[in-house]
Parts: sequence; structure tokens; C-alpha cells
Amino acid sequence: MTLLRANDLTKRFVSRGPLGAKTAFTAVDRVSFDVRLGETLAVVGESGSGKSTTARMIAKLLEPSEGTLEFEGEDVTRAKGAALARFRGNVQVVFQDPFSSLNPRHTVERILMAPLLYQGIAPDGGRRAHAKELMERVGLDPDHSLRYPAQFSGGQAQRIGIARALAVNPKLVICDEAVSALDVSVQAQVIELLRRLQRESGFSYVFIAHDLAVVRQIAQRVAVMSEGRIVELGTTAQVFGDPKDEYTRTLLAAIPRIDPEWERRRRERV
Amino acid sequence: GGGAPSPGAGASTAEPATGGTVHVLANADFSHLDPARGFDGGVNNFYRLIYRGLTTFGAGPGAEGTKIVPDLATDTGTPSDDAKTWTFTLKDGLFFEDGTPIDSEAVKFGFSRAFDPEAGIGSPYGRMLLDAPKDYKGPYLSGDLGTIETPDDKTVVIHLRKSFPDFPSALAQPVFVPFPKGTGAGAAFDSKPIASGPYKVASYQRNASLKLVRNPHWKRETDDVRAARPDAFQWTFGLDAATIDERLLAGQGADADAIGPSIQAATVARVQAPQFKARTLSGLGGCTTYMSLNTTKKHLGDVRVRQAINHAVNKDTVVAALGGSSLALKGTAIQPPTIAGRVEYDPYPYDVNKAKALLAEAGKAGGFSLTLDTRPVPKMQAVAVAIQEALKQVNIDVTINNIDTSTFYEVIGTPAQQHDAAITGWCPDWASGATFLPPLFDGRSITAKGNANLAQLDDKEINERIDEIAAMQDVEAANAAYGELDKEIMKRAPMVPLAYEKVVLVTGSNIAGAYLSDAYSGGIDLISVGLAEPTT
Amino acid sequence: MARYLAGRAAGVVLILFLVCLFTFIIFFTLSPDPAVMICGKTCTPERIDQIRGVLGLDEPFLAQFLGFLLGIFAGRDYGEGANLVHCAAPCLGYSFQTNQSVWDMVVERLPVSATVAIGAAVLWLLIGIVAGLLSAVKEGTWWDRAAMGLALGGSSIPNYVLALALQYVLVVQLQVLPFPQAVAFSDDPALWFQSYLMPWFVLATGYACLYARLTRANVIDTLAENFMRTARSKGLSPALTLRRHALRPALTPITTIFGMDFAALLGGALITETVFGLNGVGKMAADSIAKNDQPVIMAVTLLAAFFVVIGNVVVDLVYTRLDPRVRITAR
Amino acid sequence: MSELLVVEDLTVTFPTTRGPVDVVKDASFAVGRDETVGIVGESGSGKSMTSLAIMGLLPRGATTRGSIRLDGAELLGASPRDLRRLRGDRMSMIFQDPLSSLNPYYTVGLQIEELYRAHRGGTRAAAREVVVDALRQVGLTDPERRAGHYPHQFSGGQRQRVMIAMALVCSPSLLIADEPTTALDVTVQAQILRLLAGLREQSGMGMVFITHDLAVISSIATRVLVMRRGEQVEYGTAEQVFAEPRHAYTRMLLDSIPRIDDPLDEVSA
Amino acid sequence: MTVAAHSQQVAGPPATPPATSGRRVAGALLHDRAAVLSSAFLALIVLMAICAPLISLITGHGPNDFDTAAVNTDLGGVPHGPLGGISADHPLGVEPQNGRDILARIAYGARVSLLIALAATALTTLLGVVLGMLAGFFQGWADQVICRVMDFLMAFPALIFMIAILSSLPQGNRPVLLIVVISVFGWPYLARVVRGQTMTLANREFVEAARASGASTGALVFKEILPNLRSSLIVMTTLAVPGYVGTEAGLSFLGVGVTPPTPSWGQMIASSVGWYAVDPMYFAIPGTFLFLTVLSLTVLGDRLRAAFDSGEAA
Ligand SMILES: Nc1ncnc2c1ncn2[C@@H]1O[C@H](COP(=O)(O)OP(=O)(O)OP(=O)(O)O)[C@@H](O)[C@H]1O
Ligand SMILES: Nc1ncnc2c1ncn2[C@@H]1O[C@H](COP(=O)(O)OP(=O)(O)OP(=O)(O)O)[C@@H](O)[C@H]1O
Ligand SMILES: [Mg+2]
Ligand SMILES: [Mg+2]
Repeated sequence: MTLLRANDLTKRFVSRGPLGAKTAFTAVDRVSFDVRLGETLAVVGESGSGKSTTARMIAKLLEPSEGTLEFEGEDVTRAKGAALARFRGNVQVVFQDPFSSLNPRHTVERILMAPLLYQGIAPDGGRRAHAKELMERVGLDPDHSLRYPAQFSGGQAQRIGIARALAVNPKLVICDEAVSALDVSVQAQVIELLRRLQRESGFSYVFIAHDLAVVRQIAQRVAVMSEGRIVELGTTAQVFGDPKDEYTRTLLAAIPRIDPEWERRRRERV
Repeated sequence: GGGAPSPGAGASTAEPATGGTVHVLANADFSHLDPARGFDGGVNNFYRLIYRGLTTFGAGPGAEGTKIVPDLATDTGTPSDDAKTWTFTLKDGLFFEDGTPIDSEAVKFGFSRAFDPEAGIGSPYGRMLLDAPKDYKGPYLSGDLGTIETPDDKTVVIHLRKSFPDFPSALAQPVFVPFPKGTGAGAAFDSKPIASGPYKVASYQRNASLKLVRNPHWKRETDDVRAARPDAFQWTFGLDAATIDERLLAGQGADADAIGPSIQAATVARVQAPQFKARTLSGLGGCTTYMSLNTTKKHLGDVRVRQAINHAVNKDTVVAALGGSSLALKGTAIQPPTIAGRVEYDPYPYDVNKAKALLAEAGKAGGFSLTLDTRPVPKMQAVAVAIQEALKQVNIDVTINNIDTSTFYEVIGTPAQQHDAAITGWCPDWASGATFLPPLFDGRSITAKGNANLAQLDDKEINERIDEIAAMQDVEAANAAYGELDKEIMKRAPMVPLAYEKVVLVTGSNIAGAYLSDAYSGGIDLISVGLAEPTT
Repeated sequence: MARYLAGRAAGVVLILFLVCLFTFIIFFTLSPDPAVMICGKTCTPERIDQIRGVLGLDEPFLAQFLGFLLGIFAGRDYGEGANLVHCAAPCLGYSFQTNQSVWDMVVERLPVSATVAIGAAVLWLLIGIVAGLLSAVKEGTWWDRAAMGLALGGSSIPNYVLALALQYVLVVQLQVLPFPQAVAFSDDPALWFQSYLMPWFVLATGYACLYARLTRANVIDTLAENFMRTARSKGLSPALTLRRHALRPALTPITTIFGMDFAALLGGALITETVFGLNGVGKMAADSIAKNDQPVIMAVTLLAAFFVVIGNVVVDLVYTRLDPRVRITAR
Repeated sequence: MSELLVVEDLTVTFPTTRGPVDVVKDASFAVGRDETVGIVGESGSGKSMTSLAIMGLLPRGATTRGSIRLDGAELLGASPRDLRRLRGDRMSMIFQDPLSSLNPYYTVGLQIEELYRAHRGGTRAAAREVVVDALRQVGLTDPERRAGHYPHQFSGGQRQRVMIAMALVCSPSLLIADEPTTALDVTVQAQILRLLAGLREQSGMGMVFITHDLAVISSIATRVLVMRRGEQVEYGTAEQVFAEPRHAYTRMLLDSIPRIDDPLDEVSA
Repeated sequence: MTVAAHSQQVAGPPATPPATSGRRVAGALLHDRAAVLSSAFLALIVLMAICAPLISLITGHGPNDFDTAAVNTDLGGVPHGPLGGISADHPLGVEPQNGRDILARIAYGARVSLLIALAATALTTLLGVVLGMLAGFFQGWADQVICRVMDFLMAFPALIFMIAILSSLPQGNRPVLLIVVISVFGWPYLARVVRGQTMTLANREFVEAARASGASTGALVFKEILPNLRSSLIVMTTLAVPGYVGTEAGLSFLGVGVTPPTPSWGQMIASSVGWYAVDPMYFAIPGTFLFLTVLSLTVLGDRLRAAFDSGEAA
């Protein structure tokens, strides 16, 4: 069943030169895809190819220049009021820049309580306890709940962002480079958490990442973007195993690997 | 009190030398340089430097300064038997600043300007006294004023609307200034007047500065009044009152040659220092500060209540509020001490018990409340509070009603708007009861707007007496009669004379020949002042 | 952008019109009759009516208002016969009190107010921003405490008290300055400067205190931003780091205030001009209110309104230039 | 191999309401010329604090102990003036969070240019050219135009590349790169890594490279430092750390690497 | 999740910190000498205002009782004795001219002045913040409307219009009228500053994040952006207090403010101006009270902010 459908989403940015001359730049060009219930759709691609812009549009944070967006079969492109509130309750975002997306004047606790507060949800045991529990889930020390964002490391800030997205039970989480700043062991933990939530609560994910290994682990389907367009869209196995597009092939070829020799020696030692 | 400068004290006795520039530090600019428009003590004093009339006030301290003397005319005029027609002869050798001779035509033209609807907003005596056709609208709109005869260049025959024995006094008003025929249309004189006096305007920047220099066509021998010692006068306008005081006390540089307005209450204590004492002038301002009692109001309709209020007001606290004994004298009579024929008496000494008794008699022992109109000027506020406190003792609850300064006179001058009482003042146009008692207490002069009879006293006896005195041909006798009328009116207690405010001035150390003129609200008589040692 | 500007221009005109209308209504309906004031103490109702006629106050409200507007754009005639004068556009009428052309009065006094405003603005910007910046950099030190205490004290002293006290100390007691005088710059530059020094300082004090505190608060906030760390990592001189990276974000909000304050000052500094006897628009306003001189009140109101409205437009434009993230939206 | 940077017993302490906390404890390592030292480790283990300590840019309140020497000159306790002269010129840093690390009020061109001119002087026009060149090197298309854009107009990866261009513009002898390629796709990442390797060879630049991508570290680092909870758990040559990790944490880390070729469990579509 | 819950949150006080931090903040303030001193002084002033009649009873001088014996009427009414007539009878001296007791007037004046200044500050802050933030946030027609209203109000030379309006309004309750008039003309100043900063902040990513979290516009504006405006607001509001005391003084001085003889600090300061050379205490005493009040408010504001900010660290 389709949870979210994007039809020909297009975004043009108009920037003004020093003399007021306008130049339009098409960051996203007629992008269409759908996300199914309980599925993870990964979006990979060139830096600057429009992944974050697409994510912002499907999260309804950016008005598309063209195209429509459907959520649970309903056209939400112009949703307002109650419809929008419902959409917000169902779709959460993890932002690419961890610090910029955290209010510098709020404590972590307050940041994590925000979605509950704004959506008027009162969990059992209170919001504060819920916030602490979320921190624990993403591997943060709950004792730090009264700290401000600036007092955390990049990876910790990113986990705050993830925890915030999980605070309410959303149907769709859009993760924009959600695990890029995490060390591999924490990353594995977080990915495991995401997958468990998917299994237990049927979350869907739009997962933007550069780490193709992570993508391979978590995604059922993969969309490859380049220069504002989706150049390839298919199941993970299909894209990784038998890439059709030239760009996809370059991408796969460029994945860095640990010297297989070292790898082998390490495994032998164990 | 002991330390207070006595009135008239400190007039600098030294004779001023000829030459130099006298600086005048002033708060506000003159209202108008056009004498048909301007009409207040300060500007009248100034007009004498550049304008001459048929008569003028004498030069000198005290009563000398309120005496009427001839100016352009050879004498103070020859009245007809009924004092309705007056004949004047002009002196020889009189010229305007441009060399035009001052002749009878110029006198007629100057007088007729009072009827111009635009220009004639100054002293009302021209329009009030001169006989003129009913629809006459001044020389610019209606042409010559035929009712003034000019049989020859030197003779002027003036016809009045009614008998007016004191006409020479009225003629000292600046509205009676000659001008060359045809000049002064629009507001021309407000920026470029044509001088007939010893000085002429050299430069004038409105609200900033005014410089007078000698008028070469003025002949000293034609003028017995004006000493005109300095070569020039220089006004600086728009100075803060406190700043003026500071500058005069400091007397730095050109400020040694400066004079200014009356000092602030806060400065009084400072001029007691010996080095300032010699430079301090003090005298009466020639006005009465009073509280009017509106006789048409419910409680104040009863004369006993008004008398009670007169007894209850503690004039000592009023004087304190006005800046203490050096800045004010307790008020007793309606007319201030500078007025000719005024009698010294105190009908209502401070006596709370008597006030209470009178109120009890009137059935108001329980008190009542009263609204007092006043201006939001600190001094007036202080007086209002002093009255409020005083009347509290006799259970009269005073509500102070502040009316913005710009609208104060309009409101209290509109009977429909005025409240029970108001704190205000009155200055005579010249030192006689004629310009004091009739405007304030003639019941027939009550008007719906611009009313001066704030008590709205309309007493047949008083009205008749006013007419009788006005008809008296002997000016001395009339003045004495006004003194008695003062007492008569105070029996009806239509007002509480609060105080006679004094003027205290500090002059620059180089100023000589300065005295306070009783004719000009206690300002330094400008025609006599000069410098002790002019620097060239 | 052009559309935005056109929109704003229309807004300016509309607001000035409304200000005109409101001022007219307030002074027409609420304020006392200026004729009575001119009439003086011995007055008759006929006389008042005559004066009202001369001043044109006997006409109905709408006629007066339209006459006033017409005067501004097309000029108008006053008086009749030999007294007739033509008042060329932009005509603001003639003062009830002095018969002077109000436009001339404004033109004559504006330079004084502008001199006061500009001098004071330079002074307060310099003092306020430098002190605020230093305080922020040295946050928590004795210098910070002293400067901020002083700033607080400075903003608690009313202008008029400061003016008189300063004059007493500097001029009367220490005699380091002369009493302020109205001299033109071309006549005596030294005296001109000395005369304006105290007004500048007095006016600047209150603002400098506010600006110092605001600058400090904003700079402290900015110093905590990550991009300040980047700036420091570049090895720029501390002065440049502060000036470019910390000050710009910190001062952006202050431009709003500055635009408003400065524009308001151009419309006249009532108290300071009065105390120091400066013949500026502020003093003109004070005088005209005291004398209920309606044409002059109208003019000073309009002038002040004009400056403020224009000031606000400029502020908005500058703001969008200063902060690239804020876009002009003309909707 | 002469050592460019020597860090000895570096300890960074933050005061908190629960008493002082050491976020870096006794870290010791060295970077030679023409060498890349990789720092890997747990998120929050003090990697960024270590690099900030080297640059002398720790947040207010933090205190340091130990010794940091660049070319033999002690940096801890050096005068702010001397440090300033080194920063940006001799040593540069690429910060972890590019959006908040760029000043939103200025175009990226100006932000790079001012750094160049502060150390190299020259006219604006000349600096402009250098800037455009640097932007081109990090793979931004149309660098002339992009130099005139504000940070918020860039994508995450583009910002990161701007930061890299900025750090490289003065060809520093020591580059500290804090997760410089996390927001880059693998092709661009490869390009950047090649660029850095080229610089290292050309000018003998030493580099401290912090990343979570162990594959990247294995391909560029000569020595590797593994950190956990502020402590240095392992330090050795890349080969040793990757092939013969001594510490259990390092091993755990290496075992957690997701592998492109064998997904943990294939999910049916 | 209900819509009703949303609107309730908007109406609530902006950005309430977690309750536990309340105790922490209180604790931190108690250990701060400056904060304790400031609170003590403010408490003293409030107490003085409340107990003004008691003070009059003890000293035996009402706020309007003339004491001509305490001043030298021959010298323009300078108080007898040094330091503005400070004596056992008049602990803070007397007014020149009429000898009213300054202590009594300060105490009674505190009622009026503080009421007006604090209420006007509160009202202008409320209006300025709410309208300024809405204008800055929406930037559409709401901005246009609010901005034009602000332009309109600011375009009037405030003093002239306050005089015109106040002098034509019925006497009524003067302090309340003053508060209303001052606030109506005062809020646009703050609102414009707030609007500008809001425009900048509205484009920050954390606002976007909060929007994605489902924040209503009200919540975005008042819970996410407002805390970031705190620094400017604290400065502007604390300085507004002396500003409004000054405005009240000016208006009272011009006769459209508090009706005499009701004392107010502003009036006292205004009328002390002329006496600066002869009786400096007349200005110094009300001036000091005003200064200390403002200082206390500012220090308290600063310390409160610091206490909230410190979070875990410090
Ligand atoms: N101002 C501060 N006050 C207290 N603790 C802080 C402060 N800043 C950072 N920390 C703590 O210091 C520790 C080290 O942070 P650092 O940024 O060095 O981590 P990191 O290794 O770079 O992690 P990441 O990989 O997530 O970026 C973290 O646990 C962080 O919470
Ligand atoms: N506000 C803006 N104004 C102008 N151009 C913009 C703006 N925001 C993004 N862009 C441009 O749009 C393009 C797509 O940006 P986007 O952030 O979607 O890329 P991305 O795929 O997320 O890249 P990355 O992986 O580097 O984060 C980029 O070229 C960027 O420069
Ligand atoms: Mg992106
Ligand atoms: Mg880090």
C-alpha cells in the first residue's frame, strides 16, 4: 500500500545577483516516486543533486514549484489546518545539519518534548520521562537532559535529532543523512533501532545517505539522484547488483574499502 | 523679610556712557514687530526703541515711569470740552528711518492700521476709541480714515467715539504709531519695520536674533524721553530660562553687557551673594495674581462663602509657592500697588475661624467641593496646591483642573466652560484703574467667548459706578474713585487677590542706568539702559 | 523589487495622508480656538469672529482640510486686496502667531535639527557600539560591570537634567566651553563646534546607553555561534574578526532602532533644543504647541511623520540587504 | 620522519554542575610531515575537542593540560598573537558542522577570500581568483557564480566542500579535518581524498583526519588513533590497527562496519 | 492530538522552562549576592509604596503638608539646613519653596510612578512582542497591516499627540489613561526591533525543524523564536522603565499627566531641574531612587537569564 506519493515534484530557486539580476536554478526536476507502508526507500546520489530539497518538499517544509504530493491517498500539496496537523503528526524529519536544526535556547529535554507538546500528546509517565527514555534509546546519557545543544558533540547532536523524530509515533520518517556523523558501532545501534521500529510499529523511512553500505543494509528500494533527477529507481538488490545507469555504476565503483588483506588478517586473528 | 531686596533696590545709579552694544538674552522672540499687532509688556517696552507715538510714558523708576509725557507731539494734546475731540501738534525735525518726514498724514495712516482685520490684532484701544465708519476695514482695504483730520502737516485732530479724558494715556499704546502712508501691507512690518525712534532694525532672524542700530534720522533734540545711549542692541532669543540665569550670573565675555528677564525662583537664593547684590534689580511686576470666584456657581453664589474663602486662603503659602517674599507680595486689594489712586487695605486677613463662622452662617459648615482651573505651569501648580491645602481646613475640597497653557484663557474665558474658580492674573494697560476694574467687573462686558469678567459679576451698583468714573473729566479724581471702587467690589468678594508678583533681575556687570519700569511689567526700561564702559 | 518599492511608496503617501487627516481632526475638533489666543485679553466675540475669518477658521472642516492639501501640491492664496499674498507650493500656510511662511520656517530650522541629529548620532553610535563591543568581549570583568552600570545610570538621567548639569559644570564652573550660541559654521567653525558639543553629547547619552547595552547583548549571543569559531580559526586580527563577524550579525537588529531614532530626531529634539536654545524644528514644535499655532503644528507633525515613515522604509530595505536570509516579499 | 605536530598527555576539562569532566584524557600522538593521522572512535569521545585544542579554539570554560607542539613550538600557553599567526596559515581546520560554521551574513567567496588576504595579502581581484580556483578544486560547478552565494544557498555537501576549500586556500602545513567528507557522496569523496593526497605529496602537508568511515581511514592514514570516552584506546600504524587491533573496542568497531557486499539480512522487497 | 490542545498552548505563557529548572534557578539566585540585593531593594520599594500612609503617620508629614518653616521664603524657598533640609524631622529633606516632606512624597510617588512605568512597560512589551513577531514571521499581508499600523502610530510625534489627546480626554483615572496612551504610542518601537530579528530567525533551520515537529504558528513564534530574542528584550524592557518614568514626568510637567498634588517620581525629578545649583539633593534623592530601581530590575533580569542559561554547566 502506498503511503506517500510524489508526482513530478519540481523546485526552482531564484537567486538574485549583485545587481538584482535574477537567475533561476532548478534544484529538483520532475521527481516522482512513492513510499510504501513499512518500507525504507533510500535516496542516494551526488552531493547537490537535490536530495535534501526533495526531502524538504515531501516533508512539506518547502513549497514545490510544481508537482503534487499525496499522503495516504490524500492530496496534501496545499494542505492546511487540521489536514496539515495530521500530516505533521505522521511525518517526521531528521535534518542533515545537526546543530542548525536544534534550537540553541532549548535544553535537550525541551527539544525532545517539542513534538509531544506541539501535537498535544501526553505519554504515560509524563513527557519528561519520555524524553529521557528517548535519549537512552539513541545512546545518549539521560543525565544530560538539561544541557543545551552547544554542549554536545556532532554525533550526539545528530542523535538528538533522531530521537526527536521518534518522539511521536510517526508513520513516515525522513532521514536526511541521519547517521553520517555516528561512529559505526553507534550507527549499527541506531540502524537496529530504526529497523526494530519498522518491524514493530510499521514505520516507513525515506533514507538519504551517502554510505551505500548502510543503504544496502536498511533499504528495500533505492532511488539514485543526479542533477535534480531520479536516474534510477529499483529494489536494493537490483540497483546494487545490476545498475542500469552510468552514474549509479560510477557511484558503486567509488565506494572506499578497507584493504582486503588487512581485513583478512584481522579475521584470522579472531 | 530681612535679607530680601527691597522693591526698586539696586537700580544701577551710574550714568551710562554713550556707545557700545547692549545684549539682551531672551526666552522667546517678540510676538510681532508690527506695533498694531504686538501687545504685551515686553514688546511694548521694546517698541519704544524703534517707534515713537504722540505721547509716551516717562523715563525713570517708580511713578516717574507711569507718567504720561509728550513724544512726537509738543504736548499731551488739547481736548475739547467733552474730551471727544483731541488736537495735537507735531514737533519739528521728525523723520522716519528712510528720511520721510513724520507728518500728520503719517499719524493718520498709522492710526488707521488698527482697523485692518489682519493687522489690528494688538492693543484694542485704536478700534475702541477712534471714531470710524461702521464698516471701515483699515487703509489697505477701505482707504483713508476720514474721521481723523489733518488740517496741515503738523496738526492732527482726532475724533473719539465717546468722551475719554484719559486719552493721552491710551495714546502711549503702541497701536498709535505713525507710518509712511501706504506702507506695511500684509505682514511687512513684522520682518522689516519702519523706525521712527532712535534705533532701526539691522537684522532680524526670527526666534534667533535681532539687532538694532542707530537710526540716523532720529534727532536727539526732538526727544526728551529717550536717553538712547548704546549704539546698538542685540537680542538673542530662544534661550532656556535657567540658561539665561546662569549666563547673567557668570557674566562671561559679552554677557557682562547683557540684561535678561526676571530670574527663576531657584536662582533667587544665589543672587543673595554679595557679588551679585549690586547687579540685582527688584520691583513689582505691576500685575495682580488672583483666584476668580465664579458667582454663578451654586455654592459660590453666596457672598458669605466667597468671603469665607478669602479669609481661609493662606497667602503666606501662596507667596511661598510663587518663590517666596523676594518674588511676590501678599495680595490684598484688587489693584496692584503700582496703580495711581490705589488704596492700601486688607479686607480679608487670614482667619480660619472667621471663615468657618461665615461658612456656618451660609449653611456650608460641612463643606463642599470646588473645581479650580489652573495652568500646568509649575508655579501655578504650586499656588493651586497651596489653595487646595488651605481650603481643606474649612472642609472645602478643591479639585485641581489642569488646562493646557495654550487653551487656558480660552476655556476660562468661555462662561459655558469655566468652572468654580481659576487662578489667573491681570495687568493694566497703563497705571490706572480704568484698564483694571472695568474689564474685570463690568457686568455688561460678559461675553460668551473671550470673557474677562471671570466672576461673572453683574452688579447694577458697580456697573453704574464704572460709568460715572469713566465720565469724570479729572483724571486724578477718577483714579482716586477707582481706589474706592476697588473696596466696593471686594465687599462682594468676587475674587481672592493672591499676590503681586515681583520681578527680580540680574544685569551684566557693565550695565548702567538700568531700572525697572512700572509701565512695562517691571522690565528694564530699554530707552535708558546703557553700558558703563562701552568697548568699541 | 520595483514592485516592492512602488508598494512602499504608496504606503508612505497613504500614511502621510492619514497623519494629515488625523492631525487635522484632532486639532480641529479637540483643540481650542486659536482666534481667542490671538485676540488677547480684551476681546469681544465679534473680534474673535473677525480673526477666525482672517485665518480661514470659519470654513467647514472639509474645506479647510482640502485647502491645506491643495496648498501643499498647488499653492494657494491668502488674504484679499492689498493684503493678498500667494503662497507657492509646497505651501504649509502661515503661522498664526508670526505670519511667517511655515515652509520658510521649516527650511530655516531643519539644518539646525539635522546638525544636532547627525552629530549626536555619530557620537552615540561610536560610544554605544564601542562600549558595547568591549563589554561583550570582556564580559564579566570590572570594565564590563563599570560600563554597563554607567550605561544604566546614563539612561536614568532625564535629558533636561543632564543638559543643565553639564552646562553648570562645564561652562559655569570649569569654563572649558562657552555657553552654546547660534553661530553658523561658516562664521566661526570653532565656536560652532563648541556650541554644538553639549547638545550632541546630551542627546547622545541616552541613546548611547541603550545601544551599548543592546550591542553587548547581541555580541555576546553572536560570540557563542559556531561561525565565530571558524572566524577565529582563520587567524584574522581580533579587530577584524570582531568587526566583521561578530558586529554585523549583532548590529543588524540595531539598524532598525537606529533608523527609527535618527528619523525621529530629524523631526526635532524637543527638549535638548529648548534647553540649549537651538533654533531647530523641535523648538519650533514646542513653541507652536505652547501657542496653539496650528499651521506650525501641522507642519512639524507632517515633517516628523515624513522622516519616520521614510526612515522605516530605509530600515526595511537596509535590513534585507544586511541579512541575506531575509527576502523582500511584496505581496 | 620529522614530526610536524606532537601532542603529549593532552587533557581537556569542562566544568559542569557535577564537577569537572575530562572529555579528553592524556591523549598522545604525533603527525609527521607528509603524513596523515586518522582519529576514529565513538561519537562524543573527544575527537573534535582534541582537534579544537590543537587549534586553540576550545569553547569558553574548557581548560587544557599537557603539551601540543607544532614544529617544536609549544602551542599550549602560546600568546594569542602567535597562535593567530599560525591559524589559517600554518594550520587549518575543517569543522564538523558546515552550516553553522559558516557566517550566514557573508558570501562564501568573501569568507574564503578574507582568510587568504589576511595571510597572503594582495588585491581583492587576485584573491578572488585564488578563491574561485579553490572552489573549483573541491568540485563545485560554476565556482565563479557560487562564490557570490550565501551559505544557506548550498546543499550540505557543497557547504562541506566550501569549508574544505577554505581550509586549503593558504596551503597549510597542518590540516585538521573533522569529518570532512560525511556529507559527500562517494564519487566526490574520492575526488576530495585525491586532492588531499596530492597536496600532501606536493607540499608535505601533515593531516589529522577524523572520520567514522574506517574504509576512508584505511586508505589514507599512515597512523591511526582510536578514542573512546575521552581516552585513547589504541594508537599505531594503520596496518597494525586494522590488521592486528589490540583493543577490544577497536575490534568491535571494525566488526560493526556495514559491508556493501554482504548485507546483514536481505529484506524481501 | 486535538486542535483545541494546540490553541491552548499558544495562549499559555511563552516558553516556560521545565519546572525543575525553576527550583534550580531560584537556588542559583539565592547564592548570588547581586541578585539578592536587587530583590531586596525592589521589595523595599514595593513595601514603601504599600505602606506610604504608615510612613506619613510615623514622620507626621503627609505628602502634601506644607512646611513653610522648613524653607527660607526670603531666599526663594531654599530649604533650611544643609543637604536639602535633611533633618530628624525630614529624613530625606524637604522640597524647596513649600517644604513638603520628600520621604512622604517618594513613598506616595512610588505608587504612581511604578504603577505607570511597570504597567506601560508590560503593556508595550506584550503588544510589541506579539505584533512584532507576527509581522516578522508572516511577512505577508499580516506584516503589511501591522507594519502600516506601526508606521502610522510612529509617524505622529508622540509627545505632541499625547498632549493633544490627554488634554482633551476627561480627567477620569489619570494613571490608567497615561498607561494606555503611553503604550499605544510606545509599542511600535519595540515591535519593529522584534519584527526584524524575527525575520532573521524565522529562516533558521531549527524553526523548520519545529514546524516539522508539528508546531503551530503560534508555538513556532512564541516557543521557538521568542527565547532567541531574549537578550534584546531584556535590554529594551529594563531601559523602558526609566524611559516611561521620564515620559510620565514630562507629561505631568506639561500638565497632562498625573494631576497634582498627587506626587510622582517623574514630577519630582522634573520640578527639581531648576534647583540643580542651589539644592542638588532635591534632584539627587528621587533620581537615586529611580536609578536604584532600574539597576535592581536590570541586575535581576541579567541574573535570571544567566541562571536559566547556565543549564548543566557553570
Ligand atoms: N560545552 C561543553 N560542556 C560540557 N561538555 C561538553 C561541551 N562541549 C562538548 N562536551 C562533551 O565533550 C565530549 C567530547 O565532544 P567531541 O565534540 O570532542 O566529540 P567527538 O568525538 O567529536 O564526537 P562526534 O563524533 O560525535 O563529533 C562529548 O561527550 C560532549 O558531550
Ligand atoms: N535556498 C537556496 N537558494 C539557491 N539554491 C539552493 C538553495 N537551497 C539549495 N540550493 C541548491 O539546490 C541544489 C540542491 O540542493 P540539496 O540541498 O537538495 O542537495 P543535496 O542533494 O541534499 O546535496 P548534499 O548531499 O550535498 O546535501 C544545490 O545545488 C544547492 O546549491
Ligand atoms: Mg542534503
Ligand atoms: Mg566531533
